Amino acid sequence: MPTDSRRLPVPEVSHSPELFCSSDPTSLINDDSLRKDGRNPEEIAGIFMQCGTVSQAKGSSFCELHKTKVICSVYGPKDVEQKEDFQMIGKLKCDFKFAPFSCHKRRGHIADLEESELCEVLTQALSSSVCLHRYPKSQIEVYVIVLENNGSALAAAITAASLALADACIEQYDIVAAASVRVFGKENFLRDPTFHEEYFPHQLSKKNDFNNGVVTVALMPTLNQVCGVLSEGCMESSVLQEAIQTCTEEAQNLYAPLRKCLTSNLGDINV
Amino acid sequence: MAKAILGDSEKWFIVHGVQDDFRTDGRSCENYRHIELETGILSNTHGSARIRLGSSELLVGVKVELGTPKPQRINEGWLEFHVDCSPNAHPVFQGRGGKELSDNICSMLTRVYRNNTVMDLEALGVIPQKHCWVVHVDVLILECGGNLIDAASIAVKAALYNTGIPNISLTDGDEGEVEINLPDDPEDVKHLKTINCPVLVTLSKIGNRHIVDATDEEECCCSASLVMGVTRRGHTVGVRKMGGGSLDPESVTEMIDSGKKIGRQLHISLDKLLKIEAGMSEDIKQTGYL
Amino acid sequence: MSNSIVIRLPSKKRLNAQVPLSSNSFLITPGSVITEDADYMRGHGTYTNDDEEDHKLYASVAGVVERINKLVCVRALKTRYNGEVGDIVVGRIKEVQQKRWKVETNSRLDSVLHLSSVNLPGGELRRRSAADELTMREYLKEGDLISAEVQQVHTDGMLSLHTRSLKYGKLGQGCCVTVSPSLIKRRKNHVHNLSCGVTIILANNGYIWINSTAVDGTKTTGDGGFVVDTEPVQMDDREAICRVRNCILCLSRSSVMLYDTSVLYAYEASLQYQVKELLLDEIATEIVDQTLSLLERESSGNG
Amino acid sequence: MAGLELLSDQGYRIDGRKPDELRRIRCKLGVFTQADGSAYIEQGNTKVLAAIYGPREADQNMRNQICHDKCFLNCEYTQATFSTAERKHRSRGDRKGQDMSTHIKQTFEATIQTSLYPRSQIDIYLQVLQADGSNYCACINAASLALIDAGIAMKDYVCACSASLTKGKPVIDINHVEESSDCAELSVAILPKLGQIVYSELNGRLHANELPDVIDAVVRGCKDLFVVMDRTVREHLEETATTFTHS
Amino acid sequence: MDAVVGQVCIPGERLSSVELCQAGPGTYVRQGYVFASLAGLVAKDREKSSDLPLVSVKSKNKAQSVPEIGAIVTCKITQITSRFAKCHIIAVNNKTLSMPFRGMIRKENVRETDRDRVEIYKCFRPGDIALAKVLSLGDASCYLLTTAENELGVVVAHSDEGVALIPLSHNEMQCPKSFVKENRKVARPQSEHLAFPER
Repeated sequence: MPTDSRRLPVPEVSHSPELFCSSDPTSLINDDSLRKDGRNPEEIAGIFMQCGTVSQAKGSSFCELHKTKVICSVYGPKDVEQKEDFQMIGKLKCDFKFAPFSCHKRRGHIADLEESELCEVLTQALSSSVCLHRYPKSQIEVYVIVLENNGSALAAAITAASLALADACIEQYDIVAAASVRVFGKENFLRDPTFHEEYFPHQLSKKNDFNNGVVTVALMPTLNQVCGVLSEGCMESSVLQEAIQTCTEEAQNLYAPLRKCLTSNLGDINV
Repeated sequence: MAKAILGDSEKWFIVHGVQDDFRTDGRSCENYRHIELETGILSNTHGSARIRLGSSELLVGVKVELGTPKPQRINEGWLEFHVDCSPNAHPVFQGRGGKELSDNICSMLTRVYRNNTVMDLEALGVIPQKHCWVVHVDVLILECGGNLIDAASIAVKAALYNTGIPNISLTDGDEGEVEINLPDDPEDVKHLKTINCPVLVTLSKIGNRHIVDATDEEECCCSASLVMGVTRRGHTVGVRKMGGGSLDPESVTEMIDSGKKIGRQLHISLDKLLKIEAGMSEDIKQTGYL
Repeated sequence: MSNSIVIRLPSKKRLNAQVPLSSNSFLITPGSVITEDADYMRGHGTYTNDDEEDHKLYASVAGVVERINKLVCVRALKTRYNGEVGDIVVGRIKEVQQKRWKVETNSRLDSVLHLSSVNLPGGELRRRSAADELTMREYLKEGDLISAEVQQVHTDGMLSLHTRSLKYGKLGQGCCVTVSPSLIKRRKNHVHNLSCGVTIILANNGYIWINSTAVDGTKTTGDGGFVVDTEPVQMDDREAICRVRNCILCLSRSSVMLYDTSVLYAYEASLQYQVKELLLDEIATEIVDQTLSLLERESSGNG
Repeated sequence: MAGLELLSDQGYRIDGRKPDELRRIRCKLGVFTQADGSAYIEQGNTKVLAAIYGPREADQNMRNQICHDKCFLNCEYTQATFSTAERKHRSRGDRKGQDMSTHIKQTFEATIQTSLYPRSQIDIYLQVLQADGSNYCACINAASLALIDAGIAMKDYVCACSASLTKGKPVIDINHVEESSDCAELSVAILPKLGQIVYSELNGRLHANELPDVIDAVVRGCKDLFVVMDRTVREHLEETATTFTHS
Repeated sequence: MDAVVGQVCIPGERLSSVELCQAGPGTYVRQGYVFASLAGLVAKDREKSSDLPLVSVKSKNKAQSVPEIGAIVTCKITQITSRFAKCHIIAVNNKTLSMPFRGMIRKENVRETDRDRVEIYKCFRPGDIALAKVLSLGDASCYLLTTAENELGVVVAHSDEGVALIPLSHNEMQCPKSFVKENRKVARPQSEHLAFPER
């Protein structure tokens, strides 16, 4: 029976009711200087990491940062597509997707501008860590899907992708760890922001303090090299520098759990 | 988008030049090329600007249209950016080519304007929940000579400065509906407040130093760059690292400092020019490409 | 103030110093009749109709009519490079193929450089082995610049190049400027060592290579000149190179013919300015004017 | 549009022109440095930039078009998003753009001496900055100038003009308002010095008896255009040739 | 600071300095030190030619290499012309690839001797499995391979009957069912190359 595949049994435009709730941004921190989820501003969120989640992929990983869940799989190295030019270095092809059900708002299946931008940032962060010269004429594919977005999705995605690359035995100069910080006023740096703590442009900043934004930094911890910076919102440059510094420290702290995760399943190798 | 292709020895020449603070065209690391800018050159837009930076050339057209406010911001309008690479600039932009470049510029512009401090979006509201102004900013790249992101942001600020939104009048129509009337005089417009509009500054890391306003040859030697939006007061509104390389944490700090400095200088020069141009009578102004 | 950024309105482009033409008659536009005399031979930029009755010679490009005996040509002011055997060209490697390189030379078709037309390390008379074929990319790879001589022009206009002389080969540190090939004046010699310590190759195809004269001496070492020299160029050499580069750009923007004397005059005229100031339009025009008047004086002195 | 009178009783058109009057034409050669040839033309409020690349080695992905005895033309027509009164985002290669590219390509295939450039490719890119009627004609004129700037061998200039018929009178160089009324629109491209028509297209309906009048008018319009274009080219030549020949 | 054999490491970990060892697979050298580029266990092999041990990182078995110059690859012939045979590289150094790479054997690289008289169709047929060595990275589309060694060439081929052919000599194979002889560039396999590809 012929059906019109374009017809969906939903209204053309619909909005999540939460959009209409008045959110009071000044209440990011309550009177006891605690955040909504009970953390201190400086307190990081719990992180869970696992390798080899997707059995069909060459390498894969799963990462959970508070409620944000990211799954990543890596394929390759494989032959580049026919039409491309000769390249002495390999090519990293990334795909970053929010699952349709991951956010408050339903996400379409086709990548929007935000997703393609985050994908660029992810690609650029990873290309500085992967030894691309070891893979001439080849391409390595990284697929990241955010299953649930509760803030800091980019940071979780970058960390997960680097883990998956290591799991796929793709040579890397260093692991990449990423962290983000919400800047809310000059002295409030909220680490690992949740969805409610992410930056929204129309939120008013605190009185007499326009510093308001979010910063994500990707870092190669042993080489101490920054391989990705992304920020949004208005900040004084000194505050921005400080926020980057905070992110760097936090990413540095991720090294130990990352190492533990990667080395936990190495026992069965014969040297 | 790597356009210029250079041999290794040419790259060395450029890298050493940056090291010696003496670039191939004689500039020092923090020197900007001269900018040629004019506004109001497209008669069928509400605002427009043309910029020439070295051999980069861009055209920005602004059109305002009435739209329905977003449900969560019922009193506000918004800005919409669109970047297009004309095949005139390079044959690779034919068809869907250049999408990566235009997406990058577009998302960077969106990022720095997505901020309640840079523009008064409530000024774009017309009737709450019903009508608001949507400002479409269209950037057209006509020639590529490096540093397109900075050039685009300067031209966007100039075009927004040039933009006049028709002063519409509201009258009560039948059945309580409000009617919108356009003014008869096309000159009857209100201008946007662009005082806080940011410009983007790209700092390209070459060797151990960073440079501003890289030419396309220099871009080819640069593995990582930092793009930052800077307002007139020197605040940063959005930063992104571009390129596949990595940066020292210390150099990130340095780059942010010089980005702030350059950004403020850009604002000062740009505002000065825009004031001069606004004061000029129409007939001595240049007209586009003639 | 020197560090502030200059933003200004576009200046009215004054293209050139207006030297009056002796007569406009030798300028022509496409479709115009050059001559109705059937005796003339048609050269580049002209065509005749196949019609038996019509013996007129028409122009197919806009440019200057040149008559050499019975041959009539129209020379366009701006075209791609039309190679001739013996021309010196600067080109960029575009592709490494089996036994040959494809070279981009601003011509209508990419030129080719055969493996057998280059000097490989280890002496001129060495036989090309199969191993050489596999290591071609080690000698010249995509993006590398070379100077070469046109060995042959094929019927479809494709050029074969050779670098079998120590004069030619892979280019080291320096910079390349692209101008219209018609601005390069044909001379006996296209490689000039300027007095300021800079060597320029004014290649016929409009690619101009500028590097330091001192560096050039190392090219004769046994590696065949394929090794990239990574030593930094001395500061004063660098300044001279960049100054020459900017001067050439000034001249080419005003379509002044480029040859050793014009470049040298422009260089001398530019010495009162900093290198970066030459990027400014008004200073560029001033340098062009000075160069032209110097050239004028010279030609009238000789005449 | 019914109430709109395209030709007043006094014999003037909406924008005040006489029926056989062209809009103001301004043009310039060599506006860009990186392209092999470029030109800009303004016909009233229709503004077009043209860029020519080539003749050059054919692109890898256009291998199937390579001819061993001549070059092939590759043409792309793009309209800026802000070019029309109503902002409209056109995806590249939409139907209208493709049709226009094909028409422009066909026009120039008849004029460029393609056999002089075997195995090559010539790109003609047209960017409409402002569209106010007769886009095709402005594109042809701009491309023609850009090809001359690039030094590509052509039999002649190509000049194009459009015409329509209102109240039994042919009107030439029609603007957007006239275009969107339901009159017929005839676009013609000619080789002015050789007096040949290389392209003509009629949208809408014209009585066969009226056609010769309209064609006469449009050819006259083309010839008027040619005068302006030829003058621009000559001025450009003089400007560049003075120092060029000076040596 | 010299890493111990059997020690676990992850990418970016410093293993040793270049004065103490050579960098082997799974490592890279930066500023005079050897770092790990894979997650795995550190291994050291004493090289005969050098006094320095070779440090490498052994990772889980799935580490896959891309074809390198000099590597022995297993390939499946897909297409033959008079000048070359095209093939899919399906395994490199006995490690199967999840996705094949494209390769090409040119006429002049088929045999060691009598290069000029080689006819491709007498050496390969589409569907044959052959051992070859990577000559160069080739061009944008194909790796360049050679079979010009005794050990290299066709190892598995089938006749029209669908039966595996039995090698007779260096250039002939025979169908055990129909006894038809077919021409091939037959490999004389060495035991080390015969091992079944590990999964």
